[in-house]
Amino acid sequence: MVPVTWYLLLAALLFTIGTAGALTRRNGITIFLSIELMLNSVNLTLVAYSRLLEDQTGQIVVFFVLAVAAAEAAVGLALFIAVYRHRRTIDLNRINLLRW
Amino acid sequence: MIFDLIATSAKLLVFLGVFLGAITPLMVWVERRFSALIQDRPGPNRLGPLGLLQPVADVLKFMFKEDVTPTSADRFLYLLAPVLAVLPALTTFVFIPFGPTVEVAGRQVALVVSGADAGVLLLLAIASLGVYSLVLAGYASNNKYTLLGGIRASAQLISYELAMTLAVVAVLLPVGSFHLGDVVAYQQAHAWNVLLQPLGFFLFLIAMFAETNRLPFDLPEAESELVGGFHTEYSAMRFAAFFMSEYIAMTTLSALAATLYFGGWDLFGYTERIATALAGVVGAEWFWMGAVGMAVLTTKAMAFMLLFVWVRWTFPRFRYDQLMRLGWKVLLPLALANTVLVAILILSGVL
Amino acid sequence: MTQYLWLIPLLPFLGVVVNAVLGPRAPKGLTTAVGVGFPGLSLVVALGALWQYATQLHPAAVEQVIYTWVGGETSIRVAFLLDPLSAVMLFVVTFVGFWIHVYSVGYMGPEADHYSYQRYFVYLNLFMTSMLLLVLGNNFLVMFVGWEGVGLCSYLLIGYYYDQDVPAQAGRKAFIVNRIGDFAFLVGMFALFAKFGSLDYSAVFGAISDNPALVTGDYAFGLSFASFVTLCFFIGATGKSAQIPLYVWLPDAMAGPTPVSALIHAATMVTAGVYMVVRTNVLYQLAPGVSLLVAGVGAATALLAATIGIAQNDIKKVLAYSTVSQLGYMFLAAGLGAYSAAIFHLGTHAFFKALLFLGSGAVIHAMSGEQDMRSMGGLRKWMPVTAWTFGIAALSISGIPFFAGFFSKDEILAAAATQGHWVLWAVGLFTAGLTAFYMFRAVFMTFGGQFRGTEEQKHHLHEAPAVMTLPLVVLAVGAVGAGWVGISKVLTPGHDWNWIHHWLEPVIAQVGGEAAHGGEGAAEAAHHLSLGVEWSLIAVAIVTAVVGILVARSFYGAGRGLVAGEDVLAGRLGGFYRVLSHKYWVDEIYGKLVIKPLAALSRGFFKVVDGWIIDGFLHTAAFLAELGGDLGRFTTTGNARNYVLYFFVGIVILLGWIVF
Amino acid sequence: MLETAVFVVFALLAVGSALVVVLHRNPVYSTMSLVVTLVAIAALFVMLGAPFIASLQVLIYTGAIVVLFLFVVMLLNIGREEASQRGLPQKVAAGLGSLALLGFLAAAYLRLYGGAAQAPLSEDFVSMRTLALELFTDYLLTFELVGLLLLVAVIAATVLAGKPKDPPEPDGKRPEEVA
Repeated sequence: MVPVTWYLLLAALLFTIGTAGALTRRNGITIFLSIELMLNSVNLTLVAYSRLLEDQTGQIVVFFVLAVAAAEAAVGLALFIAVYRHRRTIDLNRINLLRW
Repeated sequence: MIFDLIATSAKLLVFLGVFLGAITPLMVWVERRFSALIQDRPGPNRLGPLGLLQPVADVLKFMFKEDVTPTSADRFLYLLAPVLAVLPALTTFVFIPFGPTVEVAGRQVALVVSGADAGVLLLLAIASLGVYSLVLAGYASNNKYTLLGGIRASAQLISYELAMTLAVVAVLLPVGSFHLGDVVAYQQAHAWNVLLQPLGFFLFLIAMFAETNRLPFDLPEAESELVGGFHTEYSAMRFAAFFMSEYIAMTTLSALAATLYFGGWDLFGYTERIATALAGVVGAEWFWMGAVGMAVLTTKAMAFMLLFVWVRWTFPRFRYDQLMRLGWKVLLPLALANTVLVAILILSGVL
Repeated sequence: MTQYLWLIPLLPFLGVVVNAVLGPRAPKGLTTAVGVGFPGLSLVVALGALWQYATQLHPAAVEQVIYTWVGGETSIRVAFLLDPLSAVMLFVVTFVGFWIHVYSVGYMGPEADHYSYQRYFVYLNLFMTSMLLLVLGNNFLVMFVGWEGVGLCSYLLIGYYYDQDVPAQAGRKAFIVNRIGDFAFLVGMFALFAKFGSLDYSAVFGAISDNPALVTGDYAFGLSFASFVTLCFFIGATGKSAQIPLYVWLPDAMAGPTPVSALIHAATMVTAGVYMVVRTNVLYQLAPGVSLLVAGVGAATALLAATIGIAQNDIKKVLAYSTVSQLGYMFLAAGLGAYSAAIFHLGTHAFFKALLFLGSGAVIHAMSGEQDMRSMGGLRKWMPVTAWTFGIAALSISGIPFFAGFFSKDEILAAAATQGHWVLWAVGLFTAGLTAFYMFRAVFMTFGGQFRGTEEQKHHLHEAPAVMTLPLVVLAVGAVGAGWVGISKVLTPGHDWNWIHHWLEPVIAQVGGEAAHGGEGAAEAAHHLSLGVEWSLIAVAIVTAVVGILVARSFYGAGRGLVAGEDVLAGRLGGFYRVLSHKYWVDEIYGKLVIKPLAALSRGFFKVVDGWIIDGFLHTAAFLAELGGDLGRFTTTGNARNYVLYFFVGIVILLGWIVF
Repeated sequence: MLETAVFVVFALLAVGSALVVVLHRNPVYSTMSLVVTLVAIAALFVMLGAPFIASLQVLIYTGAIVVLFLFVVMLLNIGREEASQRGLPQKVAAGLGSLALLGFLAAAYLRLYGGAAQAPLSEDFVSMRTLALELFTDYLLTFELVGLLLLVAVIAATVLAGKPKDPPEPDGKRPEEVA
């Protein structure tokens, strides 16, 4: 019987990895992937909690997270395509017009 | 524990044996002969009776061909792709039942490899993984044709997955379970779903063709446009892997179609009777149950295979935009409408 | 029809809306139809309601709640009240108002371009709405809304020719002067609300009548509550009704179009103060001191304005000061507790003063804008209707028997005399004489003698169109007949035909033994004076008036060879004439004593408080923000990852804070 | 015992592939290893008694979303991300922050559920029926809203990625010169 805490810790680890990636990488897609990773670790946490609390609400929330993630992916990737059309790059260091 | 292990592996072996060992090679042969028939030519008829041994020759040929890997290819992914192609194809059929729950040595054994709660759902999920092999193959070969093929494949498979899944959902709605066994039982109790949901079946059929990249949807490997599509660069066993996985996928989907819409292993209740009758002559009942059920199932599947071949050699290929339009603007709305319709029928007590 | 009471103010407002929406592009005829039609409808409804109300055997006040403004136990409701008092006001306002609207069509028609024409009617209808709210409201707040509404319209219409300097200035003056009064009014209202938790007339007055002691107790500044409130209200009244010390705006208000002067600054709005005092008579009866003050101020104003009036050459100015002085009369009456007399005079005055103004308007029209009487004369030949009606009005205001003014003025003087306020009586009498004098000075200068204007003015002279003369005639009838509703007992021994008096009795109920006087009291007292004395007083009044007229005739009568641009009076009165013609330099004195210091003070505030303190704060804040921005902008590298990093670090810190 | 082993395997798989996702310079590899992570997590879901979520995870995430990523990666044909020393402080700060985050979370979890023993999986908890019932009764509105959100997202995506009326002439400059 694996204690739920392990799952939680694993999720935390994955989340950390995801954050690190999102913060350090420059390739837009990779950053996006890292964000997905974070989302999934959150899902894992939620499911773990629903297991811990014997309450399926957590799973339902995950369900919604999946849907939202789908929407987010669609729009985000569309954005990348649009950006790429104009700038011929999705390197975040080069997409830096938003400044003084 | 041990018994379950044995039982499961036994069922697995049966499936692998029947599907890999028998049907797939047979299909290759059928495809060639049938196409020949349609095109009014003899087809392979030298090797063995009616050229039945032709598949063996093919396999041998594949084995001894040179295995080429393009220098500019992304080696790891290049090698990975075929494996990914075979895996889902081989795993999906574990959810398809080939007989009722029987009693073996005083234990209840369901004649389905995996009794997972999420049966069909998992099946679809794993099947959806099949796309990666094509995409990766297309990308790893580092060749514009393969890349185009890969891109097309990804777009096409995703698009038609929707229609297919929705059709399946429509089937599952009245059944109220993800177990294909329950689907079969439901059809036993009522009638074949092809009669209950003709539209759903039609959608599933079309989606099936698209999911297996068969004509008229074989754009990922449209030889006239992309040479060989995503597997242009592949040769020898790697190519065979793609080749096989395509046929296995076809078989699995055919079996799935048969199970969803044509009563699966059931034959208007005759399956059990025949089995008991045979058991009366020789052997255990559970054995015959499995055997007859499998026979019925494979027969139905084979019918679909023939349909596959027939369609392939009958219809021209779609244009890519036509494909997309069909998928998104025709099939998807129809599938949704179908689902809603079924739901309404259920609520109104018709189904 | 009483159930349609709410329609009466609503209809003119519809006129406002429709005309405002139609805009200046609408055909002139349509604008006229709307602008005059809706007040007309309102008049019809009003007459219907009045008829039904008056013909009841025992008229019970009609109250009509439109909607609840402030809920709760201290509820303030927008509700209308039709009782004898508001009935009289309602009649005057709608009737005179309507005819002045009609007159306006002829008066404004030619001169105004269409935009200002439409604007004019929008304003005028809006005024009707506000005025009707004022008189029909069943509580002080609704009255105040109307009060402010008429103030606004007055401002808008005085400054109607906003492209000229004088009218604009006059408008501002009127508005600002009125603010002072309104402020006092508000204070009074708050005091009432604080004490009674309601502003409904019925509630407040009911409570007081039940227990007069409630308000007679000491309240503030050594005044009883009644005195305090009434004082506040009276100050408000002095603002609206142009009494000393706040009368200065009314003469300037003549800068507006003449019909406006007739309607707002003679007939209706300026009488609002009187109406208010009478409305709150219950309180005034319990505040004898203030009442006396009111009477005094009224008398003083009457005298002062009359004296100024005799030295004015601008026909409208004459009428303006006459208005002020007549208002003084009304306050004199109200102060003496002869509330019915005050309202009576208000009614008659509305007729003959409106008539006078409209007549002067016709004259000014004929003179193509000329307002100086010294260059008029002999107009009788060209515009007989105007001349006759003007003359009737003049006779009426002078108090010649059988004309309306006679009866109402007589009531007031009688009230003064019967209460032994002989000083006030004398002042009133003298003023009456002056009134007669300056009115007929105007009549003779304008209509009598030879024409003193330029040739081409003479060439243009013409009688006003029917649309203007008709109202003149109608009002003339009123100027004669309006008096017959209140014939004093004294004149008809053994009979009591003083209809208005009895009509108003329910409103002017007696309160508290201590308030001995009051309309009823006046009548009672009248019997204590012997009939002979009464008659002789009346005779004296008549004689005074006649004398005034004769004097005027001796100065300005036909064949006195008046010369354009000169006033024979100037020679006779010498220095005093200058004093009068400069209106005792009141405006200048105010300018020195009030306006200058105020302006200086505000300039100081502007410089110190606004310029240094407030702006200082603002600039500092702005500077800090700018500084922060200058520093902070270096964090916006434009690289999204950096932003995310800030965000992330913040989260981590928060989390750490939560965990530990 | 067996369960623990399975957990460890999948956990390692997940972490390892997650690291690849973050570290690999080739977006295709990152994407693929994300697939692995997702599948591993799905397996963990099953172990946690959420088969439905697990299959959804595979079906939606790996089957659709990540494929979309791969699709875009190929469409834009993004090459390997070249190494650079720019933004080193960013990297350092990010690393430290992440470690701090991990530390905090770990501390919190251990403190809260250190010795928390959970009940064995109940049939009712695992069953999809109860889940579905809850989803379509208590959370029906949310469900509908999510549907709406997806619709909006689809429209947005088509608008954004759709071909502009007059495609902006791609300036001949190389990315280095841009900006």
